[in-house]
Amino acid sequence: MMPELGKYAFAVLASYGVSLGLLAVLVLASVARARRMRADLERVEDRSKRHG
Amino acid sequence: MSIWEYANPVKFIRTTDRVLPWISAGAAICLVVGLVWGFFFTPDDYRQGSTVKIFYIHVPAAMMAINAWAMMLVASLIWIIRRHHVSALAARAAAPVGATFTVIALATGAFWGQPMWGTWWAWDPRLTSFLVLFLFYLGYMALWSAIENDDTAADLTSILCLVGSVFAILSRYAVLFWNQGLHQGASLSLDKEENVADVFWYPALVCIAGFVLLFIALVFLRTQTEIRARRMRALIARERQA
Amino acid sequence: MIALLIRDLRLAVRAGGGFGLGLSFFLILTLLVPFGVGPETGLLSRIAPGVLWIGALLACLLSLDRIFALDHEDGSLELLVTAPLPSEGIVTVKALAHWLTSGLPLVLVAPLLGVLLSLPAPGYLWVTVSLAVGTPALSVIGTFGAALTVGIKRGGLLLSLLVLPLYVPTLIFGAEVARRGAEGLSVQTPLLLLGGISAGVIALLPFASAAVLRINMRQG
Amino acid sequence: MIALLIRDLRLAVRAGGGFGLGLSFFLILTLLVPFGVGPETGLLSRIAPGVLWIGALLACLLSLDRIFALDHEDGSLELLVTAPLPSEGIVTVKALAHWLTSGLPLVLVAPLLGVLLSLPAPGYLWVTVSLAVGTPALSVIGTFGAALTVGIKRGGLLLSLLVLPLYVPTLIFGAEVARRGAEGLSVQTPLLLLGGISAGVIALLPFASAAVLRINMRQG
Amino acid sequence: MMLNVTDLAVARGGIPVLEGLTFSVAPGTALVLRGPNGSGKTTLLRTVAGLQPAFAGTVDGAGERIAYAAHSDGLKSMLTVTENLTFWAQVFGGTDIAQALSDFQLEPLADRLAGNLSAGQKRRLGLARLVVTGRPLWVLDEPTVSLDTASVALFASVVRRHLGAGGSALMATHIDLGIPEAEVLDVAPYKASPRASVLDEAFL
Amino acid sequence: MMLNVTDLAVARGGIPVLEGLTFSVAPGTALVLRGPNGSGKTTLLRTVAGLQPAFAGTVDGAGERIAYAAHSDGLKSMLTVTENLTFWAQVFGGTDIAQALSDFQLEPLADRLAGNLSAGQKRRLGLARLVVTGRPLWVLDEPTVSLDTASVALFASVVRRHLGAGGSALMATHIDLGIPEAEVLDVAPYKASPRASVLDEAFL
Ligand code: HEM
Ligand SMILES: Nc1ncnc2c1ncn2[C@@H]1O[C@H](COP(=O)(O)OP(=O)(O)OP(=O)(O)O)[C@@H](O)[C@H]1O
Ligand SMILES: Nc1ncnc2c1ncn2[C@@H]1O[C@H](COP(=O)(O)OP(=O)(O)OP(=O)(O)O)[C@@H](O)[C@H]1O
Ligand SMILES: [Mg+2]
Ligand SMILES: [Mg+2]
Repeated sequence: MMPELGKYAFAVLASYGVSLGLLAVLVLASVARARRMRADLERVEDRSKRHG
Repeated sequence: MSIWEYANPVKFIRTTDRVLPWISAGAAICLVVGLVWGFFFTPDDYRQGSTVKIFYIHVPAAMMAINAWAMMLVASLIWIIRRHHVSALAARAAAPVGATFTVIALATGAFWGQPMWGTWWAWDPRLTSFLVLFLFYLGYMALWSAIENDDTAADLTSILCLVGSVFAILSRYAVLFWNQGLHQGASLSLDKEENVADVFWYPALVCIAGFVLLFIALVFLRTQTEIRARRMRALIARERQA
Repeated sequence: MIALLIRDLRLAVRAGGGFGLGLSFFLILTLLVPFGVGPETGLLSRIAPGVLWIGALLACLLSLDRIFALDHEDGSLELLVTAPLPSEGIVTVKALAHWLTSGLPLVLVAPLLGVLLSLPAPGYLWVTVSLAVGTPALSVIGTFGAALTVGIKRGGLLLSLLVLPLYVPTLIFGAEVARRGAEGLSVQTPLLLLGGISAGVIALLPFASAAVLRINMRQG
Repeated sequence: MIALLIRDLRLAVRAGGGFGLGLSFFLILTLLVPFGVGPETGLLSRIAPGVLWIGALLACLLSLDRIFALDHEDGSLELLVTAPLPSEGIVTVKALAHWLTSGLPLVLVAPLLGVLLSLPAPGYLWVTVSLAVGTPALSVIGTFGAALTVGIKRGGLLLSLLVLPLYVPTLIFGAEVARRGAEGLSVQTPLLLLGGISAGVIALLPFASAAVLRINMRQG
Repeated sequence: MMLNVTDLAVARGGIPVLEGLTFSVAPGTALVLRGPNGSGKTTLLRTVAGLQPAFAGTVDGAGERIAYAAHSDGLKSMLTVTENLTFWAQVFGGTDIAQALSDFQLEPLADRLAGNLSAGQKRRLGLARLVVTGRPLWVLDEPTVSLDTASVALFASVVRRHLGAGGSALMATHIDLGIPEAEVLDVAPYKASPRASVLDEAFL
Repeated sequence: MMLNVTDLAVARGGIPVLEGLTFSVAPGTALVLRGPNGSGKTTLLRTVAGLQPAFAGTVDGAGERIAYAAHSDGLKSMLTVTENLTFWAQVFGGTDIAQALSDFQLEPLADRLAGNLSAGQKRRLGLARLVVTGRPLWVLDEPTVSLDTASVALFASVVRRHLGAGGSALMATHIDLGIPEAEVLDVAPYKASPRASVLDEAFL
């Protein structure tokens, strides 16, 4: 399954690893913050509707 | 029906909500297909061996790192000229994405350079200007987060983006000049005619498409978040005032 | 005391608090060096340990004026010294907060920047070790300097001037450890001396800093 | 306008005004370099032009936050922008005052420090010339950065982060002139480019700085 | 020339704090703003002085006619009293600081560094700046903070002379300024009802 | 325990400004210092608070018993109202800030950044700090600057409660604090006659 990377295995795997890792962090952070903001906003909206 | 309608936050959120799933799915499919294809099903290059696989991440990331800044520049100009809030927030939302792409391009470049040039890093003009670009991203984001007033921050960062773009181009030429005739040899780049044969090029194209879509999806999502954050600040402020 | 530490850390990470800026400065300085001296790898790798040390020192230096000046400007330093905290405690906590927000990040990121300057392979370990041992001394000495200049508006540059000579021994031994390490030589002697300086400075200097702070607060 | 220039110069030379501090910083940095990289003359003389340029740049950088921050803190900046002075005039005078108090002294003293770093003989002229042509650009760009960060407390480090990337072209061409000059090569092209950058920056950037200053003053 | 404020709304941090303000200040008259802490007096004065944009409504006859004095005095502690005043005189095109010095009895302190003055002395110096600007419309934020009774009287007499010479003044204060002929405007009734700005509306 | 000040002389920049001061403040009482601008009230209070040495004479019963509030409020603009107060509470070993918040009606502002308060609101927060210190002797320099009438009354009632609980207060002011039962000391008669300091004598 795994392709033969030869003596460059580290370079290739590290590149893929680091890049995908960074992308994953970026995506997850964006999604998490979006979720949180959505929820927070809803809460605040509810509150402000009830009060005003 | 003008494009400026999307400058309305509500309209923007509604529209992007509708298209986001599609764009995200497209980004995911392109990235998976492109990377799997590139990683598992392409031959090694006769000169670079398996390192050519780094190409599929390195090039799209590098391209999008530059394009993200260009997009921020356009968005900043729109804010300065037409004062559409969504545009300023989109520029803000794009910065961390662009910065991450820059880091990815730098990191993959470094990993690639190790076997190819025998060094992680060389002061090659292209690499150097990328590092400078990264600094611009850092400064831009730092300025956004240092200023409280939203409109002031938008104004200042737009001007910074404008001035910064001019200086980024200047730096690019300065760096080219600086490292000319001093440091040859080590640099190596794939000669398109010869090496980027179709076997390498097709998966790369798919990956590029994936990165473009990913960028769009992330910017849409993050802009939505910024809009909501802004709205929340306005609501809380109004509550306090009452 | 803990309250003071927590407040300082919290202020540092708040927007505009300056956390991470020392780091960026370090990065930028490292980037500037090749622009100044030219891009030859051989030359760069020879000066790399020294550049990293000088860079860390300057990044530390630039954040010193935040230690007391902000508290002085808004009047809270006056209130702090009339509070039931010993001044020795105040200066120690301030130095610790400074190290946590400025020194520690530098130690962690230095090896990465070594890459940019083609630091020779054995150098990574020793640059990190020497910075880890040396930066606490920089923070403590810097706190002393900050206490000396606390009444002076925007005394940042004066502060640099006072502190730099005091930094010389730390710099010499620290850079020596890093340089020898990078060249694969024995680092034992300079490392011991560096450790000695750090230990001595941490044990004794806070008393001087506290005295200086009290004097500065006492004047009209 | 003249009144503002005179006031700023007078403030700079008063005790604690910071005149001469940039200079001392420059001196100390130059002194530290041999401690950091080791004392070999050959190595030092090779990196001398670059070190002098980087030192000048940092010394300039460190005094930037005085340009507007002091006036902002004591409230006189607010009064200045409501006074009958155009903001373009204010930022230009501020940049000029900064150059006269920070840039010019560096230009004059750089050859002296060259001695400490065993700068090769032809280098003296070209280090001086390149600094004379380049430091005005540093002051003008720095004023832009200072105007950007004027509302931010102790924004010194943020200021550095914003300004340093903008300094890259000036530094590259300036150091290139100095280095080529020191090696006896032709300096015409980089010198022309350096001059071009200085001229362009001086002609255009004050408008951006003025806009930024007005925006910063406008906020509540 | 009158200062005319029409249907003005002013905002702080994007949120309106006062709205529906309409008033005018004719030459020779003074208007005193009153209102509890946080009611928006400072915000209003900054808007009139042009330091921040109006949220809605208009301000006419301000601009270049205004001399503004804020909560802080804008003094250079490393310059002497004379040097501070001379600087502002030059910026505003005047030259004579003798009048200003004598108005606020600053002659004995003329060669003192501004940083070595007491709180009230600093304030007197800050007020003396108004005289050297030669501008007709004074916009003052709590001008008598830290002043003793004698200095407040001094201040009142200078304002009266200014009004007599056809000048006008708009002042916010919590304490009695000793200028009974000044009209008083309580800003409390103009508290803005919670609502969004035009700009923020899209976000609300 | 009483605050006893005996034959005190205080100096600014090496020059005595007040001398021959003798007074005491018993638990449950307040003393208000009055005097024209520049007469030396701030200098006296700083000396009593131990921030500068006495030029001559003695101050007894001060030291660790004092909570001092200066012209500036000592607030961190990047911390919220609650965070500011909590910090001081922890430093002084107390923990309860609820009382202080309600004393100065700061609850509605509790989560606001201190930097976003108006001048008077900042001052209220600065005064609330006194309550959380739990110290018996309050030394206050112009505490009611920028406060509106309602807030001055609030302040007066807090001081009264503090006195009622056996605390004491020493305050400098130019305006009426609304605490008629406080004794008043005019410092003007104690103006120091020009003379050299012991230290400077050798140079004269
Ligand atoms: C940290 C180091 C590096 C950085 C920052 C960097 C940056 C870039 C940039 C900006 C591009 C242009 C993308 C575009 O606009 O099309 C690029 C393309 C490319 N890079 Fe790198 N690079 C680095 C290291 C390397 C190394 C070590 C190699 C291979 C030995 C390499 C091979 C390539 C190739 C083959 C391309 C595509 C060229 C083309 O399409 O014309 N890069 N890189
Ligand atoms: N940056 C800010 N963001 C949000 N609200 C703010 C900001 N600055 C001030 N405020 C609020 O705006 C209101 C108006 O403040 P302003 O300073 O104009 O009041 P003021 O009438 O001058 O009060 P004072 O008499 O205490 O000086 C206050 O309630 C204050 O809390
Ligand atoms: N650093 C200094 N050097 C010399 N004299 C000074 C210095 N600082 C203040 N003074 C003078 O000392 C005197 C006392 O000042 P102080 O601040 O104690 O007065 P104060 O009674 O608090 O006045 P105010 O009511 O205006 O606050 C003043 O005349 C002042 O000019
Ligand atoms: Mg106010
Ligand atoms: Mg006083």
